[in-house]
Amino acid sequence: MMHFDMEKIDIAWCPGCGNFGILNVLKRTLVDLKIRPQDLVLVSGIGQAAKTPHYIKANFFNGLHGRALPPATAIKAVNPELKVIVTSGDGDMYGEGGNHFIHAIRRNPDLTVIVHNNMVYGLTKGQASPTSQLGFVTPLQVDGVFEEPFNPLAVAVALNASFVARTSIHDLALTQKLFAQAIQHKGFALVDTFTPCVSFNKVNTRQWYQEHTYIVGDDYDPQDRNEAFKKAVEAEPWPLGVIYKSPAKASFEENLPVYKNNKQPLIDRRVQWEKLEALIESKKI
Amino acid sequence: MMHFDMEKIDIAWCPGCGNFGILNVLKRTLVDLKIRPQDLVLVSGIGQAAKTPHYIKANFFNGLHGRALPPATAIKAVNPELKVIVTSGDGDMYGEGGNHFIHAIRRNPDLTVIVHNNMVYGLTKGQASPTSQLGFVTPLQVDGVFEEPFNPLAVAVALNASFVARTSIHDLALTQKLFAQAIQHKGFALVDTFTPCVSFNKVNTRQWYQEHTYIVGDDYDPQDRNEAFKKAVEAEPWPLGVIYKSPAKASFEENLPVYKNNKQPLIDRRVQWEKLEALIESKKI
Amino acid sequence: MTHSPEALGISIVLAGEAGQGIQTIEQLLTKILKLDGYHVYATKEYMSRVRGGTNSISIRVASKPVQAPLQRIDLLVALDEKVLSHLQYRITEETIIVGDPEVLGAVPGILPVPLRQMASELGNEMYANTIALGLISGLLAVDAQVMEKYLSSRFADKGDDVVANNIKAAGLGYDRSWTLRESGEVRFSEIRKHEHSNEIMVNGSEAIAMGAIAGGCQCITSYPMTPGTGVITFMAQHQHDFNLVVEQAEDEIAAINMALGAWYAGARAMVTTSGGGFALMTEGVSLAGMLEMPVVIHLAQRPGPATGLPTRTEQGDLELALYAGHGEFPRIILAPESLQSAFAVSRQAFDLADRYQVPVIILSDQYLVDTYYNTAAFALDPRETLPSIVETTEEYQRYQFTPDGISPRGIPGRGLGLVGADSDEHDEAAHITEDLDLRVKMVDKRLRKLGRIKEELPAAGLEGHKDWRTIIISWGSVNPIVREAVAELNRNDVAQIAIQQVYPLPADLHQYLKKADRTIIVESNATSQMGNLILRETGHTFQHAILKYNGLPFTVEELVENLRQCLLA
Amino acid sequence: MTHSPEALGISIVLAGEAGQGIQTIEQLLTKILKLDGYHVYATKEYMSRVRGGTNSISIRVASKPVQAPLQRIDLLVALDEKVLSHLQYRITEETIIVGDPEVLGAVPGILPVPLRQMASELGNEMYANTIALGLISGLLAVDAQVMEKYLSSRFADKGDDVVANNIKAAGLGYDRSWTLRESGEVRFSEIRKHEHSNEIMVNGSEAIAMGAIAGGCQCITSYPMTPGTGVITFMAQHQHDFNLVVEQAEDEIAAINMALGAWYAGARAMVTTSGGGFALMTEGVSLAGMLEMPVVIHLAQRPGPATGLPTRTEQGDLELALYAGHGEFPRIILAPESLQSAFAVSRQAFDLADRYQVPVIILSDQYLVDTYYNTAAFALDPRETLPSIVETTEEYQRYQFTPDGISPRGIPGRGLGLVGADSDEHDEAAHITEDLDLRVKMVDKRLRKLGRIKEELPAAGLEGHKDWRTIIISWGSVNPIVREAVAELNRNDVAQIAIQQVYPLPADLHQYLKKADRTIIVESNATSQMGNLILRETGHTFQHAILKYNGLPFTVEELVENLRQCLLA
Ligand SMILES: Cc1ncc(C[n+]2csc(CCOP(=O)(O)OP(=O)(O)O)c2C)c(N)n1
Ligand SMILES: Cc1ncc(C[n+]2csc(CCOP(=O)(O)OP(=O)(O)O)c2C)c(N)n1
Ligand code: SF4
Ligand code: SF4
Ligand SMILES: [Mg+2]
Ligand SMILES: [Mg+2]
Repeated sequence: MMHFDMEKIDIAWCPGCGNFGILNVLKRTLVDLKIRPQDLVLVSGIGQAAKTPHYIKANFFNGLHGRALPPATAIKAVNPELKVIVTSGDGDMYGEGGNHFIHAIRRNPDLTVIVHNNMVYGLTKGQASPTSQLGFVTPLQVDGVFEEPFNPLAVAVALNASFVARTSIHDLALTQKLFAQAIQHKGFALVDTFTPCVSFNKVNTRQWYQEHTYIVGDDYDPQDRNEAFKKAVEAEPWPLGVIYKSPAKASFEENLPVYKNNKQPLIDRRVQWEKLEALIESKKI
Repeated sequence: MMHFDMEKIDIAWCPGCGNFGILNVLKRTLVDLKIRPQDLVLVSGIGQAAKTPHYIKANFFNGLHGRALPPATAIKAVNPELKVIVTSGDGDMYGEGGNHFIHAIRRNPDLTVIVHNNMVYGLTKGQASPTSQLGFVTPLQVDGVFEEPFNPLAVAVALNASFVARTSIHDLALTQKLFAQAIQHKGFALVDTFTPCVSFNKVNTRQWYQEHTYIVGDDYDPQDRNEAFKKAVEAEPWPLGVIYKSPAKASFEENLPVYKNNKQPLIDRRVQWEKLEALIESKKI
Repeated sequence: MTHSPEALGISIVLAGEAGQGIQTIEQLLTKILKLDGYHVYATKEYMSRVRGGTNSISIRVASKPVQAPLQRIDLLVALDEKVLSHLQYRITEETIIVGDPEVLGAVPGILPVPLRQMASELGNEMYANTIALGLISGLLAVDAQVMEKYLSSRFADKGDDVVANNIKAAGLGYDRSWTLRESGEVRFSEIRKHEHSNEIMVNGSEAIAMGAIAGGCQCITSYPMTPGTGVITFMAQHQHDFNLVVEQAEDEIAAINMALGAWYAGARAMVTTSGGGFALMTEGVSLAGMLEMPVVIHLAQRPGPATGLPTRTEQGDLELALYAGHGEFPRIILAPESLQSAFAVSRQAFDLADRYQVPVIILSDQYLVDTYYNTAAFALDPRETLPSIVETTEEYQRYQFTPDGISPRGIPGRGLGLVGADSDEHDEAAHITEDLDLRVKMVDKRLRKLGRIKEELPAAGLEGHKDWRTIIISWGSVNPIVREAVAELNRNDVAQIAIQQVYPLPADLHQYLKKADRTIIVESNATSQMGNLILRETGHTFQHAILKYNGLPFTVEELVENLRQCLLA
Repeated sequence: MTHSPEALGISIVLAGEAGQGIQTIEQLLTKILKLDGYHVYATKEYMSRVRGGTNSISIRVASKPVQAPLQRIDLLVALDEKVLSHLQYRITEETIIVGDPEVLGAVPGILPVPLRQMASELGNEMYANTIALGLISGLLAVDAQVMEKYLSSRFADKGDDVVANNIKAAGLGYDRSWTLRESGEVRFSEIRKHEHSNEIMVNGSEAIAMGAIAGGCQCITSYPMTPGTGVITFMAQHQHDFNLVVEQAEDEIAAINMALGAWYAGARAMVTTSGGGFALMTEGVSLAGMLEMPVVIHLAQRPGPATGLPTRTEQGDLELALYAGHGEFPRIILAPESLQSAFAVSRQAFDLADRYQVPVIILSDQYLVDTYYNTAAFALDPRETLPSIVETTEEYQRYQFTPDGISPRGIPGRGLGLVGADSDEHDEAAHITEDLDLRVKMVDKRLRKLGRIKEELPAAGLEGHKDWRTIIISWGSVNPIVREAVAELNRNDVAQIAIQQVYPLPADLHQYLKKADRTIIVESNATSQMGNLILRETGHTFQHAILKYNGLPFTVEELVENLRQCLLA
């Protein structure tokens, strides 16, 4: 596990924050999967969760709030040999980044998308996130949230996402199992990860998650889309596990014409001077 | 019907465009529902469909591409006495405007949202829209669309939208019925409306829509969310009709504290000087 | 240097990790100091994290009103040892550092106060902060009764025990302070007390939010972004009293487009954000220009580019505010310098937006929104802020041509007319047009409003002795710091222009600059954006630019020093 | 006025509704004219709709290369009657209007050609356009063989019948032209023909797209927006040949963030858009500044604000391009004036972005992207455009401090090192920091690159006689129009500076301006944005500004007239 650890760093999270668990499980999974730090890119937006890439020794692209998926998609498209993992927050992914969430699922790039879902905006000190539950009181939502909470799993199923899972960081083993499956899955793999924000979410605590979740049974078939939808809209208790797997489909990169007959990453290709000359020539008439 | 007709105007649509049908049905519905032009606001983004408000004699807010829902939501919040109808394109609503689509549904403002879904970008001359079907060839998608088409109904069901319907402009009677229901529905009412773009979509023509759709039976119960999801993901033939109605819920405006004990639109309220004085006074310690 | 405690007051800094409770001490202390008749000023610098790191609050206690931070620390209350290196550059030989030796270890030159132990003796370590409070109060010769009275009322709803314990704890610290004072180890110069119980204490965010309410704001739609969030939070807290629609949008694009819809429908609306969020709003700013829709935007600056330093201060977004939005249309930009003007400018912004039907940007920064001091209660007279909305007739045309370019603004549902708003080029009835002559007329109409705005906005005015030869220019939150530094310089030949009306610039600016022998610009950014604007608007080039961009506000002493050097050059 | 057909060539305009087929005539006609040895130039103005309205294509045929539009129309082919009022202001007494009386009705002064009837006689109304084509070709004394040969090859894949019918139709029109010429009703001055079969004909979009490919562009991510779409469309069409990733993003925000991700991973990437889309990208531009990530942005301007006039031209987004993005960081802005420079600048943009690790904006406009003429085939030598990417070592630090601020750029997966990119303020290893001294060093590092850029970019240069006393400045697509107008003026005392390097401005600009007795700025906008930039950068104020903002490009004649007036003043 050593090689993903940073030397001396001052982690900016609060003691007890669920992000520590996600960080550790993720590093362990990466070691288990024998991924080289050099071949890995961690991508995030902005938020507490989005700081994760700073705490793992690998390549990283820590971009703008809400904008993790577009660069991640492009990185994968430019160099499909890289393993690209997005680790970001619920506000980042479903709030500011909602449009990219929808359309990245449609594109199906080979990304692992770990959403640290603490049902709150941590970094900006406690406003509601799209996944905050009804009645959740915050400094901005003084009478409690009344907007229908965003259900990422149901939306992902509606978009026919290729891999849709939910875990909760109170269950480290399940989390590691699902991270590993998601990373190994080809195509867009969402792991919505329940995690406590000890500073700003006093409702959805570690214990609350423990008490309000259950793991889907072995008999559950994530390949049935209608069943998956039913499962996805279940709440209290919330199902954990792989909720949906779409019928196999090509990833975004595989669909790109540029890789149809040639697997070389773009960086290894040069300008097609002869063809360009011919193209210019063709403009003489 | 007269009072929604414009005097002399030069409509910028192509002869044969489905938008004409939507325009006419909408005007007729408004007359039937006895809505006063002064009490109506039509809101749109940018695109061919989004020009609709210019062709109806009423108040209108023709804003930015993709941004019809935020002003529409605010108009309704500021003056709940107004009837607010959004008429815009599939690109506008599901592409550039995708994030607002999700979150407006969560808010549930009392809006009627008519999406002129021609499965293409008309105004910008024929690129794929989020609803373009697999294999659809365009000047930009030269090998055909390979991204999973956006299914607005399934997503709306996943978001527990309050009213979700689909119509096709080849069936004027159905369209008028659904427009009327949507306008009378309290809360966010989506009517995804299939409509041909005769200039840039040679696949999904009027006839194609006719041949590839059917009207859901009278026995279909739009109140069952799981059934609604099943219906929403059906394709070829595509179901038309009311696909989903959520359990009754308060609209955004109704949830706003400002209207809890007082129904006056904001415009009729003045600064609370005494309370402000008291607030300032309270800052003396 | 001439800065003496006598002249500048006493500079106290509370510092420690996020979550250690310095905010609690701060809140109690500044209130007690004010109640006791001191002039109090406080500002904070903090890291972009919820726990850990090092944050500090700088408090000035003075005989006269103060509105600027000092570099020097007279009394440092250090709640952890990282504080010392963090604040090294502000610590002088005279700085008295108070800390718990248990926490700080054996740091030379420290006045050890066993806060924890004393608290434990009281039965709860939580009281360490109250002990520190008492200690500082005592060192500053606060009237013990005032302190106790405040603590009683503050903790009243927590029960008698809590009150009693807090008073006891404070007393412990207070007593200790006397020992220190009497032993001669700590001695501050005397600060005069005044009766100013009529004054209020609010920070910049609160001043802006209250100004907005006074300006008739009925709706705020925003997406959280530090340091802009304070304004919407305050308004959320008071929404019931003031009939406010407060909505957290899904993103900044939604926020600004909602605000435009709200104005269209007849409400006064605003958004609050910071640079990155404002960048996302720029298409919406352009839409406001085209729709001629009023809108008020609070842009609280922080250091960029991109995410930058989220909790720090800078004046790096002036040019973005000036030119945001594609195409050409007028706008107004105001940068308040003080709590009074934060309130006044924010209030005025709504009237200006409404009157000229343009976007009005309130350009503040983290320093301004997080700073507070005692100041006169905001004046509410006159109370008129009626929106300039007309009842429409059947012939109503939203974009009717008028001599000054301002068309009467109707709203839907109020009158017999119909009200359009169109983001395309349009005719007077707001309908889309490709008539290119009409296009030119509409551009001219929109731009004509700027002429009117320029005529009606006030002159800048110059502060200084009539013999001035040097002009120092600054804008927004930097102004009071320059003002105090100039006062310290105490020279007849130096005058100040403190810009708060950023765009359009005050008309008289050029006339002063032309007459000056020497001109100096002071800004919290790296490229002198105001200097560039003034150059563009007047042709004037500054001889000296004093620029700071490490994320912290200027301090009085460093400005005095920098200005002296410029004046020598 | 001195403009004679002899000097300026013949000005032909094809006009009608969208969908009536003027584009077909245009495409065939300009090719035939070129093949026949004429210098041909064409530009279009069109409405934002797919059918109906009135669009027109202006073609110039001349003895020498031309790159600017004329106001005057010599020959107007009117496909519907709305055309006449639409183009009224360009029609002179000498204008010959050709049209089908069946369509136009009895318009006085028209040369009636019963196109439809003639076509019907051929068996298909569709041939009316080909007849018109033949007619114009004949009036211009095109070699009939050249015309027929081109038609044959063009319609070859449609079958022999189509070829034969088209040739027949063209012949009909051609014959009719001889009648007209012989009757003396139509007589154009003779235009010399040249051998220039080695020249190409492409429009601005195509030139930019090909330049990008030559610049090593491998990836274009964009959201459709007129007039920016042409570039991505061209690249989509040729993606298979050039190994391009072409992706239509869900919005402009995704587009720019994808492009940044693509550069990070090692590809050269670009986006293409117009003002509104660019406004949405501004947060991403700021991110590029912070990440020091190269990126190329094609911003094709159209009139704003907001949606404005989507299919028209303007230079109204210069200031937006200059100041887009919060915070402070360097950028490069280039505004090509011609097809040659569109190609060259676009190619160069990738090298500059890569070299300096800054965003490079190619600032074009609708006029430039939609205009074409015959021009020398783009030169491809030298062929080197290797990306300046280093193989990383274990010690690699992305933001290593260097004297010129440029850090060696590594990419993930290439070397033993790790590559970070961070939107927060960061240390050399790209990790988030709150070290405020480091902050200052990083700001300085980023801004230092601008110094280097200024040193390395070329001087502006001045075009004109050594006795010049007046300088006329313009930028981008306006330059060639000014150039022709200045040539028309034919005065020794007038010189021109044609800016294509918008930011940083060429270093020698100031030196010329200082020496001038009179300076004139010519821009396609209402507020003289380039004038403002030059004022800001050099302190120079122009005596005259010639501004046009009705959505159409300047014409040679109006510029001559405007310039004359300035020179008289
Ligand atoms: C454009 C923009 N808007 C707003 C912000 C402020 N901001 C930073 S993080 C954040 C939300 C964080 O919530 P989430 O993504 O759930 O992450 P968490 O901190 O809870 O892990 C916001 C609103 C920003 N940085 N940029
Ligand atoms: C910010 C921005 N991006 C892009 C555009 C260009 N644009 C105008 S309409 C449109 C798409 C129209 O498609 P749709 O919404 O489906 O409407 P339709 O024309 O098909 O009715 C686009 C991309 C724009 N106006 N603004
Ligand atoms: S604020 Fe919440 S999410 Fe952020 S570090 Fe603390 S506990 Fe974790
Ligand atoms: S382009 Fe398509 S959508 Fe637009 S008006 Fe024509 S037919 Fe209708
Ligand atoms: Mg969160
Ligand atoms: Mg469409």
